[in-house]
Amino acid sequence: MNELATRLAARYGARGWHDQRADLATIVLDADRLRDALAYLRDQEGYRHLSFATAIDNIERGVFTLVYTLRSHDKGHSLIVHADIDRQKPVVDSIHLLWAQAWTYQREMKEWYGIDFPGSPRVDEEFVLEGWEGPPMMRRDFDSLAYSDATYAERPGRATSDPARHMKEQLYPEAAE
Amino acid sequence: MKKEKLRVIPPAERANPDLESGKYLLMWQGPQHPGITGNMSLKLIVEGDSVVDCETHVGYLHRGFEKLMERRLWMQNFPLVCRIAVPEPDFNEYCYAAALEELAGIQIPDKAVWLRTLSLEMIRLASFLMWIGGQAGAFGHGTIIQWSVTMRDYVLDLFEELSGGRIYHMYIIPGGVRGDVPAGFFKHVLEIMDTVQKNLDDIELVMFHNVVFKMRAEGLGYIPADWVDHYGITGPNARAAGVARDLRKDLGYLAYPRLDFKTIVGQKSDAYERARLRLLEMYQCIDLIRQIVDQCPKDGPFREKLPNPLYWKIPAGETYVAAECTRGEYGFYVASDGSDKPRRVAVRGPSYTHAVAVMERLARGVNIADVAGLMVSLHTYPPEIER
Amino acid sequence: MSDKKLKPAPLANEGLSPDERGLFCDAAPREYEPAKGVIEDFYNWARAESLWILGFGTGCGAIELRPLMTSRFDMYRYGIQARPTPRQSCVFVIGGYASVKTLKRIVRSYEQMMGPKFVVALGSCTINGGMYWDSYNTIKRIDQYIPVDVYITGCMPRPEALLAGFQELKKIIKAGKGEGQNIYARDFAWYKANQKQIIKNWDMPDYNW
Amino acid sequence: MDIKDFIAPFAVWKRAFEKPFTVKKPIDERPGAPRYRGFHINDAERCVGCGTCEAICMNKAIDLVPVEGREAKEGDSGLRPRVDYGRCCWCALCVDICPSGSLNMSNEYLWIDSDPDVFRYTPGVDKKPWDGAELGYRRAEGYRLLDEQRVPMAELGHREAVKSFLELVQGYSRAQAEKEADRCVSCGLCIASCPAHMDIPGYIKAVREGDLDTGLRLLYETNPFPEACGRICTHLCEGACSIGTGGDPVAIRWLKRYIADQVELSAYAKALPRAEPSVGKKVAVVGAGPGGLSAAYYLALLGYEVKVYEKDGEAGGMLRYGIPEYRLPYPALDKDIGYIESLGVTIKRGVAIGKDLSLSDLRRDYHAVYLSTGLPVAYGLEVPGDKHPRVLDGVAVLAAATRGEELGLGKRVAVIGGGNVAMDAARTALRHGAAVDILYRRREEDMPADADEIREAKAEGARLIEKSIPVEVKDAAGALAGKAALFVWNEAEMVQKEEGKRPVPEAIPGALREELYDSIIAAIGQGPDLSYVTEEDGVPMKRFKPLVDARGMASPGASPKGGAIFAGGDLVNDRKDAISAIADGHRAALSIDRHLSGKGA
Repeated sequence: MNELATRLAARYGARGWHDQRADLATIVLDADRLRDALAYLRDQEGYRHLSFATAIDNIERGVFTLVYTLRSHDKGHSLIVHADIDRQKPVVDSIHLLWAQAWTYQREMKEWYGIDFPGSPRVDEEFVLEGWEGPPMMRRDFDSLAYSDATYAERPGRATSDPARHMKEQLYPEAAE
Repeated sequence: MKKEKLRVIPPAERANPDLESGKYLLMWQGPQHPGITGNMSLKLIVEGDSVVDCETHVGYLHRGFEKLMERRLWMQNFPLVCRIAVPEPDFNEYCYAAALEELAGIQIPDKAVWLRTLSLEMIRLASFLMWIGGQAGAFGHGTIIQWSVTMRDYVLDLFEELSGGRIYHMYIIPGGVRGDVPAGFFKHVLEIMDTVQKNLDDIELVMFHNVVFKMRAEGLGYIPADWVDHYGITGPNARAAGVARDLRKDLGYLAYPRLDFKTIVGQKSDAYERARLRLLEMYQCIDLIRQIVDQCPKDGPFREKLPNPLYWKIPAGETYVAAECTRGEYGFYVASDGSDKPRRVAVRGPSYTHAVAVMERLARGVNIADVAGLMVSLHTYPPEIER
Repeated sequence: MSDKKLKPAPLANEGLSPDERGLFCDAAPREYEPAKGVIEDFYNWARAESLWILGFGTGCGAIELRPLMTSRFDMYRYGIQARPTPRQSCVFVIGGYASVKTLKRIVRSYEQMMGPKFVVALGSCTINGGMYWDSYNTIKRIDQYIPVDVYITGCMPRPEALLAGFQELKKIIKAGKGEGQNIYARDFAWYKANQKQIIKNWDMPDYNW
Repeated sequence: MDIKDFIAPFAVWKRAFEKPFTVKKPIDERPGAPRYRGFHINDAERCVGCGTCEAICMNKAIDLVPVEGREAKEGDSGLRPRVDYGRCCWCALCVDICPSGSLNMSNEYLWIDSDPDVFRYTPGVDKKPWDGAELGYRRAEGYRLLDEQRVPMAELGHREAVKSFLELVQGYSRAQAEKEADRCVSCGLCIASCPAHMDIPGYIKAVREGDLDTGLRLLYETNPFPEACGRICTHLCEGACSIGTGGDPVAIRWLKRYIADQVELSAYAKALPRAEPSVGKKVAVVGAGPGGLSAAYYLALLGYEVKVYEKDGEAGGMLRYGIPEYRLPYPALDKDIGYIESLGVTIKRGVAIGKDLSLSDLRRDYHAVYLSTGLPVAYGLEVPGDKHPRVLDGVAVLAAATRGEELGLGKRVAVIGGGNVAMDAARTALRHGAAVDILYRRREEDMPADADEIREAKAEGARLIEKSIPVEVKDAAGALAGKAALFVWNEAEMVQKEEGKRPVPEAIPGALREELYDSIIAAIGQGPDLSYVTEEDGVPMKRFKPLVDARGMASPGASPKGGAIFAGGDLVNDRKDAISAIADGHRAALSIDRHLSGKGA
C-alpha cells in the first residue's frame, strides 16, 4: 500500500499515511486537490465505492476536517481521505459528478455543518430539519442540551441530591467550609 | 415484449415539469401513508398515473444521534446506538462496540465472537421476515405479513430469552456480550429455526408463485450492475444486480470466516429478483444460525473486563468499522480525541443511498401504484438516513 | 394547568392563497355535546369497541404495532384495526419521540381525525423526553401539543403492553372520560401557542380538518 | 409463468388444520422472559445510596432522593435512587454497574396510566406490584462494569518481614495507582466517615488523571500528614466505600500514600498554598504529635506565629514512638514534619510543659494555647504481681525500639491486649527474634486492632490466645527468678448478658492456665498525663479529660494576660487515632483563628 501513498504524495501532495488496520488506512490531502485526488483514486486505483462522506468540526484548530471513506473491493482495502477546510470560509469542490449519491452527503454537510459545495444539486434545501433557525447543529459550539432546555418544556418535579453533600448536611453540618 | 420492459433504465436527468401547466399533479406519499417504509415521505409529481419526478424527504425521525453521542461517555452511547435502526439494532451495537474495541486495543473472547455472530444472524432473519411482509403487502398481498411477522416474533422471543429485550437487545456491549446463553437456549433456537424454515417454504409457494406479485414485481426498479459503484449500492440490492459483494466474506469479521456459506448473486436485478434473493438469504441465515449453534463454544468467558465506564478514555484515533446488515454496508466511523467522549461518530446506513439517490431515479416513469412496492424492494429504513 | 394564559393564536388561514383559503375550515374546534343518559353510554360502548388506529408510525413504537396487527396478537379480535387515513381513524398512537418535523404532521393528522378521538402515547419519550432529553430536535412532552388519554411506559412497550393500553383506553371511553377532543377544543389557544412556539415554519392553516 | 404459479399458492391450504399462531390471552399468557429488562427493583437495605446508577444513566432518568425513615449513616447516604419512566430506556447499565448489586430489574412490563406525572418512583421504597420479583434482569455472573478486586499491593513476604524493620508495604507504581483509582466511582460516601472529612474522591481523581500536585493540595487541605496517614491511617473511609459493598473497597489509603510518595518534598511548596501574611499573634502548641502539628500547620498557614513544645527528643508523638518503623518509616514521617517546619513552625524538642515551663507561662506569653498531649501513660494489668520487673509497658517498649535501645525481651514474650499497640508490640518482639503469644480477653473478631494488623501478626508467627482473662503474674522459680515470670490466666467463654449488647467474657471456673515468659508486655490501653494542668488554668475536667466545647475550646482565658486554652486529639476524643487527632487539630486551628480574630463568634 505504501506505493499508493507515494503516488498520492507525488501527484496530490498527500501526507500522513496511517495504517489503522490491514484493510484500512487514512491519509490527509489539501482541500483544493481533493476532487482530483478522489477522481484519481476512483478511476486509477480502484477505490470505486464511496462508503460515506462526512465532516468533523475541529474547532480548536479552526477547521472542518472532511472525511471521505472509499473502498476498493478488488484490493479489499478501505481508505479514509481527510482534508481540512477553513471554518470561517467552508467551501469545497463538489464531487456529485464522481458519485451519484454524493450530493446527499453534501446536502447533509451543508445543513449540519454549514459547509458549502457549490454546484451540488439541492445543496441549499433542508435535509433533515424543517424550519430550523439555529446555527448548523453539528458544530461543536452548538450546545444541544441548552437549546433543548430553552426550547422544549420539561416535566417539572425532578430534584436530585449529591450523596456527599447530603451526608455532610445530615452528619456533620458544623464542619468548616 | 417483457424482455424490453426489464431493461428500462430511468433517465439520469430530472424532468423539469411545469406544474402550472395543469398537466401534472404534485402529491405526497407519506409520512402518514400506509405505502411508505417508516416515517418518511416521497414528493411525487405525476402525469396521469405515472411518476415524472420523485424527491425523497427524510428527517421525520431525526434525533441528532451523532450530536448526542458527542455529549455522552463512551459506554453511555451503548444504549443509544441501537435506536438508530429499530428493526435491526444489533448491527449498530456491533459496529460501535467493534470500533471501540479496535481503538482501545481490546481483544474479545471467542465465545463473545460467536454470540455476536449469532445475534447478528438472528436479527438479520428477523429483519428480513419483517421486510418480506412489507414487500408482499405493498403489492396488495396481505397474507404474507400475517405469517412472517409472527415468525419474526418468534425470533424476537429468542432475543428476549438471550438478552432480556425484545426490540432493543443491548446485548453486544463493548468488551463482549452481556450475558451467557441461558440453559436450553440453543435448543429453542433450533426449534424456532425449523418453524421459520417451514414457514418460508410456504411463503415461497404463496408469494413467489403468485401471479399478481410476479407480474407487478418483475421488471420493476431495474438496477444495472454499473450503478452499484456509481451509487454506492450495497447488500442484496447490489447482489441482485449480479455484483458479488458481501462484507461478511470481504471483511471476514467475527466468526464468518469459520462459517460455511456462499455469496448469493442474482442477475435480473428487479424487484422480484431482489425479493427472491432475500428469500434465499433468509434460508442462508437459518443455515448459518444452525452452524453457529453447532460450533459456538459452550464454556469460557463472554466478555473482557473494561476500565471503569465512568472515566473510560479511548486513545486518540479513528476507525471505520463496517458490517453487512440486511440492507447492505452498515458502518460506524468513530473518531476519538483521547477524551472520555467520542469526538465524532458517523453512521453509514445503506438506506442513505438506496432511499434517496437510487429511489429518486428508479421512481421516474413508474406507475404510481408501484411506488410503494419499489420503495420496499430497496429495503430502506429512514432512521439510518437521518440518524 | 396554570400556564395556559398564553396569547391566543389568530385563527385566520393566513399564509395561504385566497383560493386555497376556502379549502380549509378556519373555525376553531368545538367541544362535543354528549347525548342524554343511556344513549351516550351506548355511543361510548360502541366507540370503545371499535378503535380504529391511524396508521402513522411516528417513531420507533410503530414497530410493535405490526405484531399486534398480525396473527400472533391479532388485535382485530379486540375491535382494534389500523386505518390508512386520519379521516377514518379515532385513535392516534404516538410511537415515542416526536421530532419537530413529525410534530407538525402529528398536529395536522390529529386535527384531521374525526371526533371523538383519542391519543395513546408510547414510551418514555412521550412522557418526559426519554433518551432524547437533550436532543435539539425532539420534544419532551407530547401533552404540551395534543391531549393524551393513555400513556404506556416502556422502551419499547411490548405488544402486550400496547394491548393492555388499548383495553385501558376502552375503559376510559366507556366511562365517558375520553375527553381529549374536548380538552383540545377548550384549551385550543394554549395548544396552538405551544405548537407554534416549536414549529417555526408554520405554513399551514391554524386548524385543518 | 407456468402452471405452478397458479396452483402453488393453494398448496398452503394444508396448514388450515394446524394450530394457529394466535396467542389466546396475550396479556395474561406471556410474562416477560426470565431475563426480561422490566421495571426496576431495589433492595433498599443493601443499597447505600452512592448514586453510581445516576452517574452512568445517560438519560438522566435517576435522581437520588431522601427517603423517609432512612437517615444518613456511615457508608450509607440515606438517599435512594428514584427512576423517571419518562426518561428510562431500560438499558440496565444501572444494574450492571450497581456496586452493591441491590438494583435489579423485574420481568414486569405493564404500567399504564392516563396521568403522565405518575411514572416516577423509588424502587424498593414505593410499594409496587413487582417488588421482590424472582425473575427479571440480573447482571450475569462475573459480569460487573466495575472491578471487584483491588490492585494487589506488593508487600514483603512474612518470612522476610520478621527478619527486619524494613517497610512491609511497597507502595503502588503509577500504573497500579491509576488502575486502582479507576475503581472509584466518586460517590463521596467515604468523606463523612473520615474524621478529617478529606476530599477523597477529589484526590483519587487527581491520581487517575496523573495530576499529583492537585492531589497533594487536596490532601493538605484537611491533613498535613499524608505520608503518615497514607501508611497507618485506620482508614474508616474504606469501611464506608461503596465499592466495598460488592468487592474490595478502593485502596484509598494506598492512593493517598502514592500521591505523597511521588511528590518530592522540594516540590511541595509549588503545589501547596503559601502562608498568609503574619497576623502578629502567637500560639503555643503542647505536644508535637499529629494533632499538635496539624494545628500548628493550619495556624501557620493563617499567619500565626506558632511554637510547638515537645517533651521527647523528636517530633511526631505516637506516630514516631508508638508505631514501629516497618509500618511507618521515619523518613516518611520526617517528610511530613519537615514540610510543616518549613512553613515557619518552631518545634521546641525536649521541653516538657509542667517541668521546664508551666502552662501559665504559655498562657502569659501566647494568645492561645492548644493542648494535644495525647495518652502517654499505659494502664497497668491490675492483677497481683503486675509490678514484676518482666512486666513491661507496650508503649514504652515501642518507644524504646524507636530510640534504638536494647529491648532485651528474651525468647518468650506474652503480649496482653487486642489493640493496635498490642499488635505492634507483638510484631516488634517477633522482629527481635522472640516467640510471641498474644492474649486477649475476648474473641478475635472483638479485637479493636485493624483486621490487617491481626492477620499479619498471625502470619508472621504470633500465637493468638483468645478468651483469656489475666489472673496473676508469678515470679519464675529458681535461677530464673526476677528474669522471667509466669503469666496465669483464666480461660473464658463468651456470655450474652444483655440482649443487643456484645457478649462479655466470663471466666470458666477452674480453667486456669499458666505459662512462663521472659517478658510480659501489657498493652491494654493508655491514659492521659494532665499533671501539667493546674487549678488556676481553669480547664474543666470530666472523667480525667479536659472538657471542650464544639470549637475545641477548654478555657477562654482572660485577655491580655492569659490566652485561651484549646484541646484536642486523643486527649479529648474517643476515636483515639491519628486521623481524628489531625482533624481535631485542624478544627482547633480554625477555632483559634476565629477566636483571636474575632471573626464569626
